[in-house]
Amino acid sequence: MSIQEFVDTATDGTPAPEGEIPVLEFRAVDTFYGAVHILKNVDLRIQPGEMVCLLGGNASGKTTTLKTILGMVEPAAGEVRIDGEVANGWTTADRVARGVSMVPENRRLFKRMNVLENLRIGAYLRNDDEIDADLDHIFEMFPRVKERLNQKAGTLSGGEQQMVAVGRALMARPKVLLMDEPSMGLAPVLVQQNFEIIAQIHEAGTAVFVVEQNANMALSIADRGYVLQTGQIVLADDADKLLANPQMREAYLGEMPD
Amino acid sequence: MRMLRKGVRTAAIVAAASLVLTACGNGDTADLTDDTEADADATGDEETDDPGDDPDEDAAEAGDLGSVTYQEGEAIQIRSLEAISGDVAFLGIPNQRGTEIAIADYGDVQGFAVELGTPLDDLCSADGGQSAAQTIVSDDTVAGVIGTSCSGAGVPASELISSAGMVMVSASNTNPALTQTPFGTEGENFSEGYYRTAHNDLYQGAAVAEFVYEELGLTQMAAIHDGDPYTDGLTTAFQDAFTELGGEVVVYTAVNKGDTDMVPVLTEVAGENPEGIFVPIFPPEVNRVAEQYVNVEGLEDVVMISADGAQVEGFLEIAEAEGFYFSGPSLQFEGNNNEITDKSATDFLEDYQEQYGEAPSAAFWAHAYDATTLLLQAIDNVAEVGDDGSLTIDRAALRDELYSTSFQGLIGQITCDEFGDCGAGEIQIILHEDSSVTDATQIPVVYTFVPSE
Amino acid sequence: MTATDPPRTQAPSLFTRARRRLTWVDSFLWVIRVGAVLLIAWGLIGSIQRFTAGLGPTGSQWRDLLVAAIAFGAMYGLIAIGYSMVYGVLGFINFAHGEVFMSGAFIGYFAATALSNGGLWQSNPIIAMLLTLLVSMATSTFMAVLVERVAYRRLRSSPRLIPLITSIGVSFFLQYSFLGLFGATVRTYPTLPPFMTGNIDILGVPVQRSQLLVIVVAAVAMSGLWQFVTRTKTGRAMRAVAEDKEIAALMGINVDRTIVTTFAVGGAMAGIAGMLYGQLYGVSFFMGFLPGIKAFTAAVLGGIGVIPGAMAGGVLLGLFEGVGPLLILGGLGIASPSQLRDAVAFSALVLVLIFRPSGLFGEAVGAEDRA
Amino acid sequence: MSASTAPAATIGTDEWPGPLLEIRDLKKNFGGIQALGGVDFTVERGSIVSVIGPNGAGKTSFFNVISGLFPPDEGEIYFKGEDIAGLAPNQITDRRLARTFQNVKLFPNLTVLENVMVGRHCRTRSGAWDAILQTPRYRREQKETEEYAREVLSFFGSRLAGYRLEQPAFVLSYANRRRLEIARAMATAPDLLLLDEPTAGMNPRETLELTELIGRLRSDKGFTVVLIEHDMKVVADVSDRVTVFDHGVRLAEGTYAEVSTDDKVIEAYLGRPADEEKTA
Amino acid sequence: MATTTTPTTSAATSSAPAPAAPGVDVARAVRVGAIGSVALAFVAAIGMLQTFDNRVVFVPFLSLGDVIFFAVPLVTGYLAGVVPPGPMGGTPRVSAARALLGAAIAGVVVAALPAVLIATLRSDLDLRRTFPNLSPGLAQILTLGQEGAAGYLALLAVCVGLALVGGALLLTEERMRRAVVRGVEIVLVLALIELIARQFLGNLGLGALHQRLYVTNSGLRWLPAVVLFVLFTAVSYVLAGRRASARERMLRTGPERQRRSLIVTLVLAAALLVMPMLVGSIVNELFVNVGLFMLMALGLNIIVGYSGLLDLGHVTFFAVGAYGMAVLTSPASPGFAPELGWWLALPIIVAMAAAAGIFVGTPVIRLRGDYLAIVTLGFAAILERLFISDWLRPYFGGAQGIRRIPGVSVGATTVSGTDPRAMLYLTIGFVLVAVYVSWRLQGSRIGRAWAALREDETTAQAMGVDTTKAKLMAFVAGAMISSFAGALFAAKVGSVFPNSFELLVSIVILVIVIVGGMGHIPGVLLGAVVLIGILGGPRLPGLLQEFQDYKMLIYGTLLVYMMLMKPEGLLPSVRRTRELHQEEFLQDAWFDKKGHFTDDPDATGAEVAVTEASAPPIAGDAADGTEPR
Repeated sequence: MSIQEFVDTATDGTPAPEGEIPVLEFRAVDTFYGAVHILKNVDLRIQPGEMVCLLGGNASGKTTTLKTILGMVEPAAGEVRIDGEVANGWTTADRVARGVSMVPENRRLFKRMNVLENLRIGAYLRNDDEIDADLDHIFEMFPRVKERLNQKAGTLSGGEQQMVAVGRALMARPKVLLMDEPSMGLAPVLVQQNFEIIAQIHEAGTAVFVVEQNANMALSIADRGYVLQTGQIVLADDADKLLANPQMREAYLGEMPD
Repeated sequence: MRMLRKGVRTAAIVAAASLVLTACGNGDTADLTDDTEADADATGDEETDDPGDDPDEDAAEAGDLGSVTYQEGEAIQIRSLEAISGDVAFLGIPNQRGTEIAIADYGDVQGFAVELGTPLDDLCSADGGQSAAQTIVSDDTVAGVIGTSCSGAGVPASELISSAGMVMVSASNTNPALTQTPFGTEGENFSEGYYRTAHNDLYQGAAVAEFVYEELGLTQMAAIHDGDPYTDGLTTAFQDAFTELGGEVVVYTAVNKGDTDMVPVLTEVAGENPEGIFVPIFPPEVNRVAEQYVNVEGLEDVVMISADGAQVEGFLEIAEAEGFYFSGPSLQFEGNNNEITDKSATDFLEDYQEQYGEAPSAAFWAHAYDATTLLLQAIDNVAEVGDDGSLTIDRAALRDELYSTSFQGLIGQITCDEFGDCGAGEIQIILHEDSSVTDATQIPVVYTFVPSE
Repeated sequence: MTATDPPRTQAPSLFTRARRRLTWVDSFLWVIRVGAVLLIAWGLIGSIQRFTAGLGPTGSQWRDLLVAAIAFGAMYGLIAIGYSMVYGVLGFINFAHGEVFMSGAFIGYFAATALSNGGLWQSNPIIAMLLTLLVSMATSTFMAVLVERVAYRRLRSSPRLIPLITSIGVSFFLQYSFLGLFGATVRTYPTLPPFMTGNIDILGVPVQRSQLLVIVVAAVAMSGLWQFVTRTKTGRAMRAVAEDKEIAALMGINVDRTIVTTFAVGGAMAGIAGMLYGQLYGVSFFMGFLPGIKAFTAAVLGGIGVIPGAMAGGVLLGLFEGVGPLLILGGLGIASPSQLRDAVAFSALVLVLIFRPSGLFGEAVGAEDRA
Repeated sequence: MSASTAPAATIGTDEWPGPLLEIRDLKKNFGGIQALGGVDFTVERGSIVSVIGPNGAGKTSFFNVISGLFPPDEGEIYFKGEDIAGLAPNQITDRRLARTFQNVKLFPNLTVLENVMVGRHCRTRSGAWDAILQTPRYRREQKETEEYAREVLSFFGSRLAGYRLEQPAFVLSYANRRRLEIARAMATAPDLLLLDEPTAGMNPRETLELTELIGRLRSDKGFTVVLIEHDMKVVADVSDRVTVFDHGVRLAEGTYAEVSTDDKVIEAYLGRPADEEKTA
Repeated sequence: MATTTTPTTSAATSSAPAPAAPGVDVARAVRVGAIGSVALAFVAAIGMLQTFDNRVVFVPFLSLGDVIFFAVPLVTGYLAGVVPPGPMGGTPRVSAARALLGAAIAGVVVAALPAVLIATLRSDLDLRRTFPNLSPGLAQILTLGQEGAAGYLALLAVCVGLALVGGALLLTEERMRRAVVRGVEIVLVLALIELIARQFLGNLGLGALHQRLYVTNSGLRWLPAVVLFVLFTAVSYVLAGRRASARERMLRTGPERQRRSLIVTLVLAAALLVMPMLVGSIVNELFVNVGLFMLMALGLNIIVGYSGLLDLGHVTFFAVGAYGMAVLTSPASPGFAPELGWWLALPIIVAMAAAAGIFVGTPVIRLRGDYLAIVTLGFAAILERLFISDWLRPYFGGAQGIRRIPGVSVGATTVSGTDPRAMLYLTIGFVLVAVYVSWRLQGSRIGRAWAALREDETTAQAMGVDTTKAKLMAFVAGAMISSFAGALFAAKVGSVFPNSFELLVSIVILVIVIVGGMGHIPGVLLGAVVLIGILGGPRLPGLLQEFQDYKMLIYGTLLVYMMLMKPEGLLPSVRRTRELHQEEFLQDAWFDKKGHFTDDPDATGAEVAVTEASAPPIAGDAADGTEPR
């Protein structure tokens, strides 16, 4: 299958369930760094409660996609829609307020703050009374976090840091949670734990958008997947179909065609 | 190399010739008739081979320094070289303005206008003075220079200007090295053609010492300078003279320019229980000393003596300055008239206020005024109008004339001695008792010191 | 471990280990450390001897000196906060902060003069001084924010030398603009009202009221700031931005606005210091230069980026340069010790950094991180 | 050092008969938190050893202490029989022990060639005067350095060749950066190479390529390699021995087959038996 | 911004088409006008217009004050119509309506604040206690001498008229515009340097030409000024077409570049040899000062530019050189006066400077960047205080400095400041030595170690670079080169005073290095020429002595402008350009790659690198050695 064929299948990939507004949507998005064209006519859609993964190698445009979602990069063309509204021109804060939240690669906690402060800052834009209730909810989900509340985040172990990072993102009460490379540089046991957490969040009804290089793991728990290559969506399908796709297996699952 | 130099010299001669020719054509140019001056650079090369500038050389004979000629319609060029930027601008700017007013008052010299050109900045430093002086000596149309403000800049500047055959008159260099030592010999930085209307530090140091020891009867003194060569020289001179008289300087210490917290240094002083403090430093540091010394235990009743640097409105107007003595050249200019321009000090100050919107920020404006009239008068005396209507000033003659000029100026009698000290040398001590009197000339004199010959 | 014990050398003694790590650089530093301690001790002994012999300042004179030094240091501390906060957030030395301080003092002077001419300064000094303080704070805040907007915002991602040089440029520009606009004269605030002058007894110790004012105002400002940074949401946002701008933005924090707030708060502190300083020592276009450098030194001394460190560094620096010259250098018998106050201040800085390379309150290496 | 059981003359040389690297009871705390709690570790010349363990188990600290970035609090590190604990990193590199970093640390604004030439620093000796006076030694070394750098880079085939040599390092792709970092470490002509997560962030194909390259490091260049790795496929493919770390101590050691079936290892690190992982 | 979707295959190189010329941007015109208005009022209020009103530059009608006054509306008018470049670059053409109408609006706005100023000056309000430069004469200048309402009209006419000229300039071709600006610049400078031109032309035997062009002790005659302007504009216009863009030159390598640089070197060498003969003593003096700062800047360049150690106290080494020379050679040195010859003393003071480098360098070795900066600054402050102190007066003369320092004996003659030409030859000699040493060191093993150190200290050390030694080497080399400057300075001035070694000197040296082009020898040299030669040093006048009062103001403005617009400096090194323009460079790399390499589909690196350029990744895992030691 040629790249163009990939593209063709991608554009009319999975139709949206009728009547539901996607929490996050890209419509023909193009982005540039200077004169370099990074994302090329990208369409994406994440429905409420859905778990979608975006796969791609280095320099395929994954990070740019995330930055475009968060408003750190403005698309030169096309629309980014959050919860049905056109979000072009919104600040990152606006987007977080509308329900986009991210767990960054490598966790990146505020190491000089304690765990509680890290969690609270996740709810920075919220002014409601339910913050404490949500904190309790996080403690329920990660009992070990509660034990470490007054510890500086930098002193936690890798697994604990991951929990705090997810908790911090959840404190914003996101409609869609973005996960940037949740398996990058992590021990197998942590990767596993991570994906369990993701699945848990997904089951709780939050839409999750996982950006991954590790296609196996991501596809095993996702509903749908997109494959990005040099800035273009070359494949878009249900997760199990992607897993079965021979080109996919060759290019992204590390299986050599011999 | 020799070929090159020869080429340059040829070029210079051609240039001189063409200058003369053009001059005849339109009568609009400066002309240098003396061949040694045809090319300042070429001659400079030879004349300045010995930068040590042997000070023992006898006064130059007329004619061997060249001359400067102005064509009809041209202006006589003199230059101002003062500290007009940076932290010492308060000293240099009144000097420059004094010069400007003097030029305006003096009017034409034998029908020729006098032009000051772009005021140059000595930057109150040796390197700045040297570079600026280099600009002056490069312009062979310059007849004389008023400057510098700072003695440090004066050292290299006087050397350069002297070796270029020009003259300079300073209004506020007081360092002895520039003119003479206490023993009546040449100072180590003496140069021919350097004059000053300012007093010599040594006199002032001696004056304060005498006043303190003999009039006030104090024997235990403290001295504070601020790292400026001027104040440092003055306190040293004071210390020497005071010790000689039999007193003792129990603390000799210093602050830095820019210091605001004077409690540490005053505590240091208080620790030695002096009866008086000689603090000849400038504003704003002297303001801080005045404000803070009363609060330092043990200094409530000391006698405070400052010097000319502090005799400015900004200091005199503060309440804490009351009770200060000030030493300095006589500033009782009231009634003094510059006999050449027939201008009184009062008129001068009015003019100054009118023109520049403020009172002079330092005490040497009158010195600058007199320095300028001194120079212009000397030029007037030696300049000769030629047949073609041009004006020629012989540089050597100008030097000699300056050594022998004498007149009544704003600061008193101006008479230059063989080392270039032209000022009166009279030092007065005044007592400031009323902070509403901010004009130093109105403050009563309590002591007058006349250097004995 | 492998089955057959391989041949190996004997474990070196602790001493050998220590000596190996000890390069000649360390030796050099140790010489400096020991030398400095010896010199200081010698100076102290000299001073004590002089004191017991009844020479030099009396006990009460020493005490007054100490109080004055603390008051002066408190002002350094207030200025240092601005350096420290900006460094914490943007990672560069904002050289123009001294001029932010100067502008507050300067415009405060005009306000005070106007109030004095209007009579309020005399009739109701407390309100007049508060108004002046507000003007100073507002000016410095405005200046700090303006400078950030015009000069620094576009340099966020530049290597840190670039904003540093920019700040030097801004510093020159502000200094000489003030010179051009307002002239070189040193201007003096209207005199303090009578109840602010003279001494007051604190626990039996007479303290100058003006110095007490400085110390109290600094303490209040400092604790207010501390509450602000640790307790409020904005304060938390500032710390988050200081640590990681990208992630802070992900939390919904408006990074630009937070940085502006940081500059504003630093500016306000400098404004307070400016008004106090101007009131006591007068104002001039050049007044920001030296206090600026000293305050920066104080910030480094305390551990740059750490707010309480800035205040402590300021007070310490005030003490070093206020008391140090007379106490140590005087004791060593060095001529004109007061002239060397800056040398003492900077030597203290060098020594502190030789002993503690990250400043007094700076984070020790590795304390936050573990593998 | 007098009481050694081996001839003293061989200490620190290639003749040293014992293990290349031997570590005993290594301890390191950071601000009261224990990063290494008494590690014993031995590497024989010519072997490839993998260090695995959960994040925060102390693997990187272990490398940092060995390579001298931090001095150990306690314990001994013998490299070719010589105790190198407490030496500065450059002294350790001098003794032919080189490393790469977990989050690639190149000199981004230097060209690819220059990056590698920096690696030759410790193998050359000419000083400032040589450079100023252009002594023959200087010129010879200058030439050698460049040639050596090119040779090292040629080890990576076409990846870091041709026009790439003159490109600044920051334009390289992620995989190429990792390659360049290895090349730079190779340029120091080490006996022992420490690779910290050499395949992190690489795609499967690149990982495969690098796995093969690590093998060639031993077979072609004769390096002994210790690597930290999370990719169990790489670990299984290249390592002679595997050491598992957890909480700053050694949890297990052995061949991959041995440790991957160890219950403690599965619990702390793998999460499930290794063969399951492969098919997941 | 225009939007297009581009064909996917060649997408990487596509750029957006130029947008259509936009209409009159009133908001921009008003905004730019307001800035211009503030600028004009500011320039007036700080006294620039009045100070320069006496300085006639174009005889008989234009003073320097007028030029500055007129420049503001002119530039404002020009900027009012400019269309800001879109995110993809490219400056679109501007319609005549936009340019002229915008300019007119801006011109009116510019006049606003000055008009208020005039009104205030004419009123009875006494502002001079607050603003000393607001004198009655200022109103005269702003109103062009007109009384009453005519004054305001005159101001308006000037502002609008000149703004329109500026706007019209916008409509011309860019190459032409640049040429015109260049022409104006050159003529203006020529008008300001009458005395220098007099000397120079005199030396060339062209005194008559001087008479034709200039009025002695004044400025250019107006007719020659016009002729020269046309001439220089034409020349710049022609040359502009031939000059390869800076970018191309930067990227060009290989023999062509080498040949070019050889030619440039030869021409420069010839110029260096002949120039001091011709230019006259003022320029010679100027260049001696420039040379001294070149030496200091070359020294600092090794420390900051090559090794990345932020040294804010570089004046230390200059001071050691100067005081060392003073003590060793002057008979008037108070404590110790061996009265050595200059050449004999030179190696001693170079060794002393090296020792000072080690002394300053050692304590800061373990400190991180900015701590290092403040400590070096502290050392400089300590040294300055020690030199001025009463304590060390028996050795260094305290406030009185050390005088009577003899010059440099060269053969039978003695070279000192009184002979700037000889001094210049001597200085050039030392600068050449310093340049050679810097150049050789940069490409050497130690140079590579410095580069590595600058990039990443920890990694450099892990790669076997002895960072302690490398840092000390940098300090020592920098100190030694700078001590030449001190030695020459002492001999030139003949005396040393502590205030020549103030902190500002350090800052100015740093500024030279950065404005010139950090890590790049020609850049550093150019930086010294521009800053010291044209503007002047901390206590030294420059070419434009007229601007002495405003020197620091101009310095500050220039610095901010440079850092915002051209942070890599005037003549940057390739490496520094890469560093500061990673994004642009990546685009090149991308293009480069297209032609060369197709094997590796995802090895572009562009995304990764761009991401890093905009936000360097924070060290991911803990304790991996990213922390300073």
